[in-house]
Amino acid sequence: MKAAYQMIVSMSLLFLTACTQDQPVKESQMALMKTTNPAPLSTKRKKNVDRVEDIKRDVSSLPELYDVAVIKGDKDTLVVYKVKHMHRFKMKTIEKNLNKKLEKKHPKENFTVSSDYKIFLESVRLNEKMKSGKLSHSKAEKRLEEIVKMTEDMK
Amino acid sequence: MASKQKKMTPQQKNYQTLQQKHELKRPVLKNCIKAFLVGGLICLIGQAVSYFYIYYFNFTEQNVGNPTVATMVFFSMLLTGFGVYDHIGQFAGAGSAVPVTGFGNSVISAAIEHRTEGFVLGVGGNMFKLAGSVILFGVFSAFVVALIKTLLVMWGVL
Amino acid sequence: MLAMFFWAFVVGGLICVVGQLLFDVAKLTPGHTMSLLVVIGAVLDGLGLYEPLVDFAGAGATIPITSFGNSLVHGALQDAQAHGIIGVLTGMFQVTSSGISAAIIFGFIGALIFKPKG
Amino acid sequence: MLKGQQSWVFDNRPMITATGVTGGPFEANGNLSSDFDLLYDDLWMGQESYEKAHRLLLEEAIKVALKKGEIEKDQVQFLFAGDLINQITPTSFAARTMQIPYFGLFGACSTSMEGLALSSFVVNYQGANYVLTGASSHNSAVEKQFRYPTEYGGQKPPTAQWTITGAGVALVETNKPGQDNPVTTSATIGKVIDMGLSDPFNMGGAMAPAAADTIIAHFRDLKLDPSYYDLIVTGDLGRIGHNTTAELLNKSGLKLKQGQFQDCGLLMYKEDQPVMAGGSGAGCSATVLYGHLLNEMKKGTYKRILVVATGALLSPLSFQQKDSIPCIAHAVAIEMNGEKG
Repeated sequence: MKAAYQMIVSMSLLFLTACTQDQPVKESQMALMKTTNPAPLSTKRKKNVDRVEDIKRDVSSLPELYDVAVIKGDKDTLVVYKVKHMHRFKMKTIEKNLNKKLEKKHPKENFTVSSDYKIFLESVRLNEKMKSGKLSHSKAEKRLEEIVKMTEDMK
Repeated sequence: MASKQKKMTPQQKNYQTLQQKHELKRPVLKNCIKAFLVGGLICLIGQAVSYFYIYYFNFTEQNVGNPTVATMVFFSMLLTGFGVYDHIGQFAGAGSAVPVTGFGNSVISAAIEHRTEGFVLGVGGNMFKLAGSVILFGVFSAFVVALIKTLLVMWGVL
Repeated sequence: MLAMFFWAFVVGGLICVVGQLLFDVAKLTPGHTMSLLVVIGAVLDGLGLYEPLVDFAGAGATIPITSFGNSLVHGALQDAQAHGIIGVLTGMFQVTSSGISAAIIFGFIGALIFKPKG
Repeated sequence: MLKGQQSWVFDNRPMITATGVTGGPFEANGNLSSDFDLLYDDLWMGQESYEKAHRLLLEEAIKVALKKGEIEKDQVQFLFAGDLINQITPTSFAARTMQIPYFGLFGACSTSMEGLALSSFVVNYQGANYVLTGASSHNSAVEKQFRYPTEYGGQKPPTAQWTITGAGVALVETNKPGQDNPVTTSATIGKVIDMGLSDPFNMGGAMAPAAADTIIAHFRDLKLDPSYYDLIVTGDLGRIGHNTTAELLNKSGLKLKQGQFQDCGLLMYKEDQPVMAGGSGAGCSATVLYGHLLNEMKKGTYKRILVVATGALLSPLSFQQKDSIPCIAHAVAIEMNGEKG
C-alpha cells in the first residue's frame, strides 16, 4: 500500500512539474498550439510585399501544409510551415518537393525551407517584433540570418 | 527452450504439464494496458520536456532529443534513488523499462546497489552490468547496419 | 502540437506494449528484451523507417530505447558521409552520447547521494 | 538409527529448549510478527551493507536463543548453520563472532532442516550436549546476488516469491525427561531432484517434486500414515509449489486432511503484502518453525508436526548458463516431549 501511495505521489509530482513547465508557454505564445498564420513580411518594410504574398500563396496551396510564415531578407528567404499531423511521416519528402517547387517559381530567391517547430516559433517571434515596428532593418536581418543558420546546423 | 525440451525424460515432461496447471498465469492483457499507459505517459512527459527546451533554449526539433533524454535520465535517477522506480516497474513492466528512463534506472540502480563495494570496484565495475548488453548490441547492430548501408551507397546500389 | 502529445503517448505506449509482449509471451528477460528492441531500432533506421516515426511521434519515438539504436546508426551514417567507411566506426556515439553520458553521470551522482531502499 | 532407506529415528529424542527468531520490516507487517523475538524496522539494521545486516540477523538470533536457553556460548559444542549468499559468508562471519565450533551448511532454503537433522543426530548419539542450528536470509542481499539490484524496476511475474529477511536459530540439547519442550523424533534426508524447470521466477514449481519425494520417502521408511501428524508443513514452496505438491501426494496415495498440509512461505505474510506467490529463502522455514510453529506446539495446537524444508540448489551462474534448477528437501518430525506411547 505504501508503495502504491509513493508511486501515485511521484507520478503526480512528475505530472505537476511537466504542467508547470507548460504554463508560461501558454501565457507567452500560442504559436505551436494553434494556427497563427502570420502575414508574410520582408525585412525591408513596404518592399517586396507582392513577392512574399505570392510565395506564401504558393506554399499554402500544398494540401499537406497549414500555417505558413514567410520572411524575406536581403539574402535569404525563410519559409516555415506546419505539416498536417498525418503527413508528418513524409515530412522530409514534402520539404524537398516544396524547395524544388519554390526554386522553380522564384529562381531569384535563395530559399530556406523548414517545418521545424523551433524555426517556426522563432520566425513567429521575429514576425511579431517586426510588425510592431520595434526592430530596425539591420537587426531583423541579423536575427533572420541566425535562424537560417540554425536550420543549417540541423542538417 | 526448444532444444532443452528434447532432452527431457518422459517423467520430467509429465511433471511439467502437471505443474503448469498450478502455475499462476501472467495477466498479459492487463500488463499490456498498464505498460501502454505508463509508457505513453513517460513519452508524453518527454514531449513536454522537449517543448520546454524548444521554447526556452536554442534547441530545434532535430536536436532536442539529447537534452530531453538527459533530463529523463535525471528524473529516473531521482525516482530510483528515492526507491520509487522499482515499484513503478513492478506495476508497469515494460512501460517503465522500455523508455530511456528504464535504461537510466538499470544503470543507476546497479551503481547505487554496489556502492558498498567501493566506488572503483563496486560502482565502476557494476554500473553497466545490466545496461551493458543494451550498449553492446546497440553499438554492434548499428555498426553492421551502417556498414551495410555505407557499402551499398558506395557501390551505387542505393 | 496537441496532436503531437497525443501521438507521442500512443506511439510510445505501443512500443512499450511490444516490450511487454516480449516479457510475457516470449518470456524474455529484461536484458534480452532491451537488447532486442535496440537492434530493432537500428535495423528500422537502416531501412529509413525510424526517422519518419520520430517526425510523426516526437518523444514517443525518441524516449523508448529503440531510439538508441536509431541514433547510433545515424551518427555512424553521418560520419560515413563525411569520412567514408572509417566514419562508421568513429561516428557511432556522436548523436547518442547524451543518453549514455547522462546515465553515467547521474548514476555516479546517485551512488554518491543515495542508498538502496530495498 | 537408520530406518528404511534414507531416514533416521532419534531414539533419545533430542530436545529443542530455546529458539531465537529475528526479522526485518516486511516481516513485522506480516501475519506472524508476534512470534518474532526481535524485529528491525530498517533493512540496513544500522550496518554498512546488506551483507553485514544479514550477519547481524543471525548473530542476534543466536544471542536470543542462548539467553532464552540460559546458557553461555562456550557451553555450546557446535553450530550448524547456513544461508544463501556467496560461500555462506554471513553465517561464517557470525560464527567468527560467536566463537562456537562451526559446520557451515549449504542446502539453499532447505538448510534449516538439514541443520536440525544433523544437530539432532549428533545430540542423539552424545556427540554433543548443546548444539545450535539455524538458517537466515536477507531479502536485499539475496536479490542482489540472485536477481537484480533492489532498486531495478523489473517486473516480477506472479510466480515469483519474496525472499524473507530473518534468521531462526534453535538450541538442541539432550533430552531431560519431564520438561515440556518439543523434541525431534525422526528425519528424512532427500535426494536431489530435477524436473527440468529453469525459470528462476518459479522456484515453487521447481521444488515441488523434491518435497513430494521426501514426504513419500518419510512415510515409506517410517511405515507411518499421514494422519500420524497434526501438521505437515513445507518450507517455502509458495502457492504454486504447494498446490502442485498436494496434487503429487494425492496421486501417490497419501491422503491429507483439509488444513493438515501447510506452507511456511504462505503462513508468513498477509494477503495484501506484495509477495506474489509467497515467501521464500533460507530464513523462511527457520523463522516460521522456530517462531510460530513451536509456539503453537507449546500452546497445544499441534502435538506432532513434520517440517519439510525445500531448497533450490541453483546459482546465478548455473541459471545464466541455461541449466535447470536442481532441488532438494529434508524432513524433520517434531513432537512434544512426553507424547510418546
